[in-house]
Amino acid sequence: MVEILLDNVTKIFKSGKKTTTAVKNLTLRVPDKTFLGLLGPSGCGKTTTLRIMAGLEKPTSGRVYFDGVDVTAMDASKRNVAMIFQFPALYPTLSVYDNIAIALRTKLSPGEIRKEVLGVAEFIGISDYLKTNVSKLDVNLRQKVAIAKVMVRDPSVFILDEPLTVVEPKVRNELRSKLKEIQLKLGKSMIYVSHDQTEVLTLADKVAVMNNGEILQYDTPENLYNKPRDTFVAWFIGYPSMNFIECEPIRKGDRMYLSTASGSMYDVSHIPDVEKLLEGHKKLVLGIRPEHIFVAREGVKAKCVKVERFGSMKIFHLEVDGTTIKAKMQSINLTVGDTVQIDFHRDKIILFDAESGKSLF
Amino acid sequence: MSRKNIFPIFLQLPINIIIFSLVAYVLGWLIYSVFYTTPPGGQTTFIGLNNFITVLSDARLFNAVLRTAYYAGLGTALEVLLGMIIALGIVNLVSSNIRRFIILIIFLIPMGLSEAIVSHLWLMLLTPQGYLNSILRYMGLQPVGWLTESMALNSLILADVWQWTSLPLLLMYAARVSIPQDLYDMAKIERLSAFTTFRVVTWPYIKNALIVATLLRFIFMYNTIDKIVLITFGGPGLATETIGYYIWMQSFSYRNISYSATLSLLTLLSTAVLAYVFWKSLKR
Amino acid sequence: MRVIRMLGYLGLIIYGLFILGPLYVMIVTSLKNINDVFSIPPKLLPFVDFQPTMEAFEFVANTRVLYAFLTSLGVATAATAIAVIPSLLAAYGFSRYKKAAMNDERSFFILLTLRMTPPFAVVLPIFLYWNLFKLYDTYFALVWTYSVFSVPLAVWLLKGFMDGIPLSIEEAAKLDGYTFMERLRKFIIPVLGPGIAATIALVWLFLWNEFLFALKLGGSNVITYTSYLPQLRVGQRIMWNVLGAIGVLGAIPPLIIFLIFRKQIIRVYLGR
Amino acid sequence: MPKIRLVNINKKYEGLHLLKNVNLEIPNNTLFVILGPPRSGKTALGRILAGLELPDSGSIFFDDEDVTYKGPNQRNVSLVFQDFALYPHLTAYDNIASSLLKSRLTKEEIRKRVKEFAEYLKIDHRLTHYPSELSGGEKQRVAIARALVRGAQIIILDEPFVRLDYKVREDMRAQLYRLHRDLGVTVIILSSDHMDAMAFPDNIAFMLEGEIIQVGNLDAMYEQPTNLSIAKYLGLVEMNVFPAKSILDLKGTEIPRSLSMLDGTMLIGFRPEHVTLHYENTLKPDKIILAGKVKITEIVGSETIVHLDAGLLEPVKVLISMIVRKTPGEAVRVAVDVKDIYVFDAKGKFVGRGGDLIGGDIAR
Repeated sequence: MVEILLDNVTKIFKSGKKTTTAVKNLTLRVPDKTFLGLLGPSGCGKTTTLRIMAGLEKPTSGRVYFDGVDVTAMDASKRNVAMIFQFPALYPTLSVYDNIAIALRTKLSPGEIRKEVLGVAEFIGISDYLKTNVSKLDVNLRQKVAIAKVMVRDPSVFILDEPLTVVEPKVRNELRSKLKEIQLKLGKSMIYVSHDQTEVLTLADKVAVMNNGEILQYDTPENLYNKPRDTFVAWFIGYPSMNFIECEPIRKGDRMYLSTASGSMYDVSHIPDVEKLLEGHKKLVLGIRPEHIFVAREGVKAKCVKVERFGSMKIFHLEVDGTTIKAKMQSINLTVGDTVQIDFHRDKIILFDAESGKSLF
Repeated sequence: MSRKNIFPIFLQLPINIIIFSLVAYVLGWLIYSVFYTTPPGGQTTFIGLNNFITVLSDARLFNAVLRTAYYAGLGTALEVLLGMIIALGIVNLVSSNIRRFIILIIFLIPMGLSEAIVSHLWLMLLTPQGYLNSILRYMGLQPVGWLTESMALNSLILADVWQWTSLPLLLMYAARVSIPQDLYDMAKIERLSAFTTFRVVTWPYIKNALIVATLLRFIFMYNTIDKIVLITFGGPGLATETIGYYIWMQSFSYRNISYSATLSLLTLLSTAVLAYVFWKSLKR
Repeated sequence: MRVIRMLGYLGLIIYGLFILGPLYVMIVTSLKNINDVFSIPPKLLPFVDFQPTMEAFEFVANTRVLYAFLTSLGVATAATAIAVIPSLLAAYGFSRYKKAAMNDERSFFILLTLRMTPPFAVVLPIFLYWNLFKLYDTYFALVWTYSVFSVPLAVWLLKGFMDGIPLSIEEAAKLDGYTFMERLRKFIIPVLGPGIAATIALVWLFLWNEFLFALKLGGSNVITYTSYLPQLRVGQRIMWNVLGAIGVLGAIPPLIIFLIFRKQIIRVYLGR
Repeated sequence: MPKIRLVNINKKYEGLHLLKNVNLEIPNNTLFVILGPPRSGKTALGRILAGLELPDSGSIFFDDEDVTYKGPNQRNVSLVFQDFALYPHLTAYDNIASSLLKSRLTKEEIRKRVKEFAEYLKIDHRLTHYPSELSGGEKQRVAIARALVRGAQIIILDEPFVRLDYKVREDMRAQLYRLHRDLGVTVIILSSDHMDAMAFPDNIAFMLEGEIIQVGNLDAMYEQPTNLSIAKYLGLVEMNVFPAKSILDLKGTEIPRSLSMLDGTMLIGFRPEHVTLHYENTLKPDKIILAGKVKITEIVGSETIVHLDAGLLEPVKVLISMIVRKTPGEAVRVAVDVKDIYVFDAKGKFVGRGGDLIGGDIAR
């Protein structure tokens, strides 16, 4: 069981003259037994960070500690990690059984190995493929074998690099719950990299949202959802993504309002000492999640332009002050063309500074 | 036959015209000459299967076959093994791409040279008063009869190994480099021993290249007689006479047109079989 | 572990010497006067053991050897030119129409056997063929024979490169309204560009190095640098330095081609 | 914009019966999603529609003109490939303009038209770059611009979002919708992702093993799926399906009378979003009450998925539209309204909904 610490790690790749900085002085502490999600768009350095943790990549600068021991120079083979790659890394000529058992050859007796492998295969649901050669399996089964390979080991940490991206949508849900079960059952820390937030938010206890080689916010899924640090994290977390409305603070009597370019006003006096909070920011961005918008008797006029619906879940695209925002409302029947008054759950409004994009808390 | 499937045939017409303009005559002539012979000034006569009877009783041919098997077999084995060791050596020992590229270029030069140049190059080295012997004498060692009856064939193999180890080397290097890095990362993480890593990761990928290299080299050593024609002329005596050289002599020195045609046809058939084996291994 | 690495490096160095040694000897010989060639102790260091002279290269420049080099250049280039376009069309057929008649795997295999034909088995019939047409010892005979023998290699290489281009790019061009010829000219050849260049280079190199056909199909009129070599061994005094010079000059094109097309050459053998 | 009619399309390839007697009508100027698991024949259908391949039998009509044997250009159809198929040796500009070079337009007219589409698809700032320098989203937009610039009335996109980042997909779906609305172009999306069906719910055809098994809007497929595979395919979380017998024999559950007379071999399915947490005091006549222990809970944005071990073959999945903390092992009772359930026969054919059951239409 291990606590991982990345201390001011930087990784610069040089190819010919061009140098790219994949990771910029990143510090990250992963307490033991946590399920950490590394989330971010393609090319934000999350995979490089993962590979540095696993010891497959040496950082250009900065240190890596396992339980306080400096392992920066330690080779991956000595760090006792288990890893799943984006494309299943299986030994092509071996059967499923041998692929799973190979890592145990030196540690357990054949009898014990057999018990372990059969148990894991049963759990993942590939028992009847144990004898077949891995190159005959489709990519979904191959990834299941890769997961079995990882489970059967007793590593100090599991490292998963976008394991579900190549798998079919239907199998993805099945494997997502299986991974969650594995983490709970084995109680080991798990580092999970993905650009798909549904996977990361359901599995992870703590999530680090990355962009351009830096960690923008490192927090629990709830905090990322409710208290995003800047507009990027707010946009990146949650489906459909948060709506952003540009506005300016205006005082009217003792009430504090936010007015948009086209003049609609949102009362924000409910925010504690909102006065102090807003001064110094000329331009603001009002962020509101689609699920925190509701139809009110009087509020802001909105015209419905599109409806996405999925059984009970409906997403309405509403035109408000010239910009289109999305609202996820449950038992409302709007059709394209209707106009309606909408309002926001006051306590769910998040304000951002327009220039820096940082949120005001 | 809708427009769709005629069109591809048009694609193949040009090369077929070029090829059959020559190959048609060659095959026709070979088959004809096996059964008909025209002694100088004499009358063309049908000789049925005489040639095949001669083939079975031709001791010199039999020795030539043995020599070819030895020459092509040993040569291919050395080249493929040496090629593999060097290829794996380059990949494991040299990490920077620039240094690898320089080493590869140097190691591949011999493959680019003409058989004629390499033959004369090795003639300079192997000839009795050549460089090799003068270096040996300079170091006070006994000079070696490189081109004497007992050593000539081995010297030719040495020359061929010098020139053609680079092909298996290239094939193995390309196969080794194509292995996804994830597999080696996984092997490292699962703490597999160097031998197991080789067995389950490296070997499956380069095994194919090894087979292809072996077949490719064996066929080409079997087919190529340039070194024999230029360095040892099949000598001394018959010490370095392979099947090819024997046919070469029958065709141009002894002028046994009909018999040389028979041998040529048999060689073509055996090459086709070897090529089929090569093709099958390629497709797997 | 360190010892194994050291041994490994030693092995590579020894192999390097094994390759470079003979090449060095050839270059040194080409710079020697005929008498300096063989001597005990061996003269291997220019300026130290012997005064390098351009004697051999001058000999090459002033005699038929130069003519032989130009013939080699002309014949190889002409034959490659004849073979490339038809091979491109055939390679396209083998790559894109794997199921169609004459384009399927079996026909490709037949082409492969042509590439594996031993020259010694066919040189006599070809010799007689050209005699039939009174074309013995003519450029046309050698060029045409070379193009026949370079087609299999060209098609094999081009098919390898063409398989690398995703079919969807071509279909996108079809959707954009381009006819087959336009697709070939505007999309396949430009994208295939380096592949075609490498194929032309490798096929040309294969013909530049050819010996047996040149020896037997050429005579007094048509002579390539490879078929000229035996003439330097007439009588007792073998002109070793000229042999060295021809070897050095003959080795320049392969070196250049390997330098330029190293990526493609590795890719070609990757597929196999 | 032509109305597309596919009549009895059949296609075999290397022994595989790719398309089995496909009949489909795509009204003009619609955004149509052909949904189905991978390898269900969608791509083959798309290629035949685009004219890249000919069907073994059957015919294609645009309005009433038979275009089966017409090439892609006479059909004015364009296909955007899954790998975008951009010409690697041409810049983004030349890629888009490539289809116009064949037309009679002058250079200036081409430049204007390419600029116009590039700006519309927000890609005009990357026109001088080569495909290798573009991101997934940008490549997609160049590919779409190339398909539209020559005035194609029908644009087919093969798995358009598979290669894009999760967040880029959301934005690209909005782009596609805007494109269809503003340009009035018929857009056909071949997709295996149910999120695409959700984003474009009005016209969907579901394909399974080379056959179209249902056509309609998403609500119809959601409420009345013709077979089990559609029911399981649609839905944020897969539908719970159990043999009726296993539910009826369950101890500790209250089975409403209307359900008990159901034929045992049938299958009962109910969607996780129709399952509610049940508290003692809300007794309802027509509700299946299941008791079990929590196995795991997953929090997705503002929703929670609870996996409940209720003594059935597989855990029962419950979707709650707020964040709920349930610790593993906690005893929970859940309820499913009978009118929400789906009933399928043993072979997976849809028999009816809970409502029909109560009405007595589904007999033993």
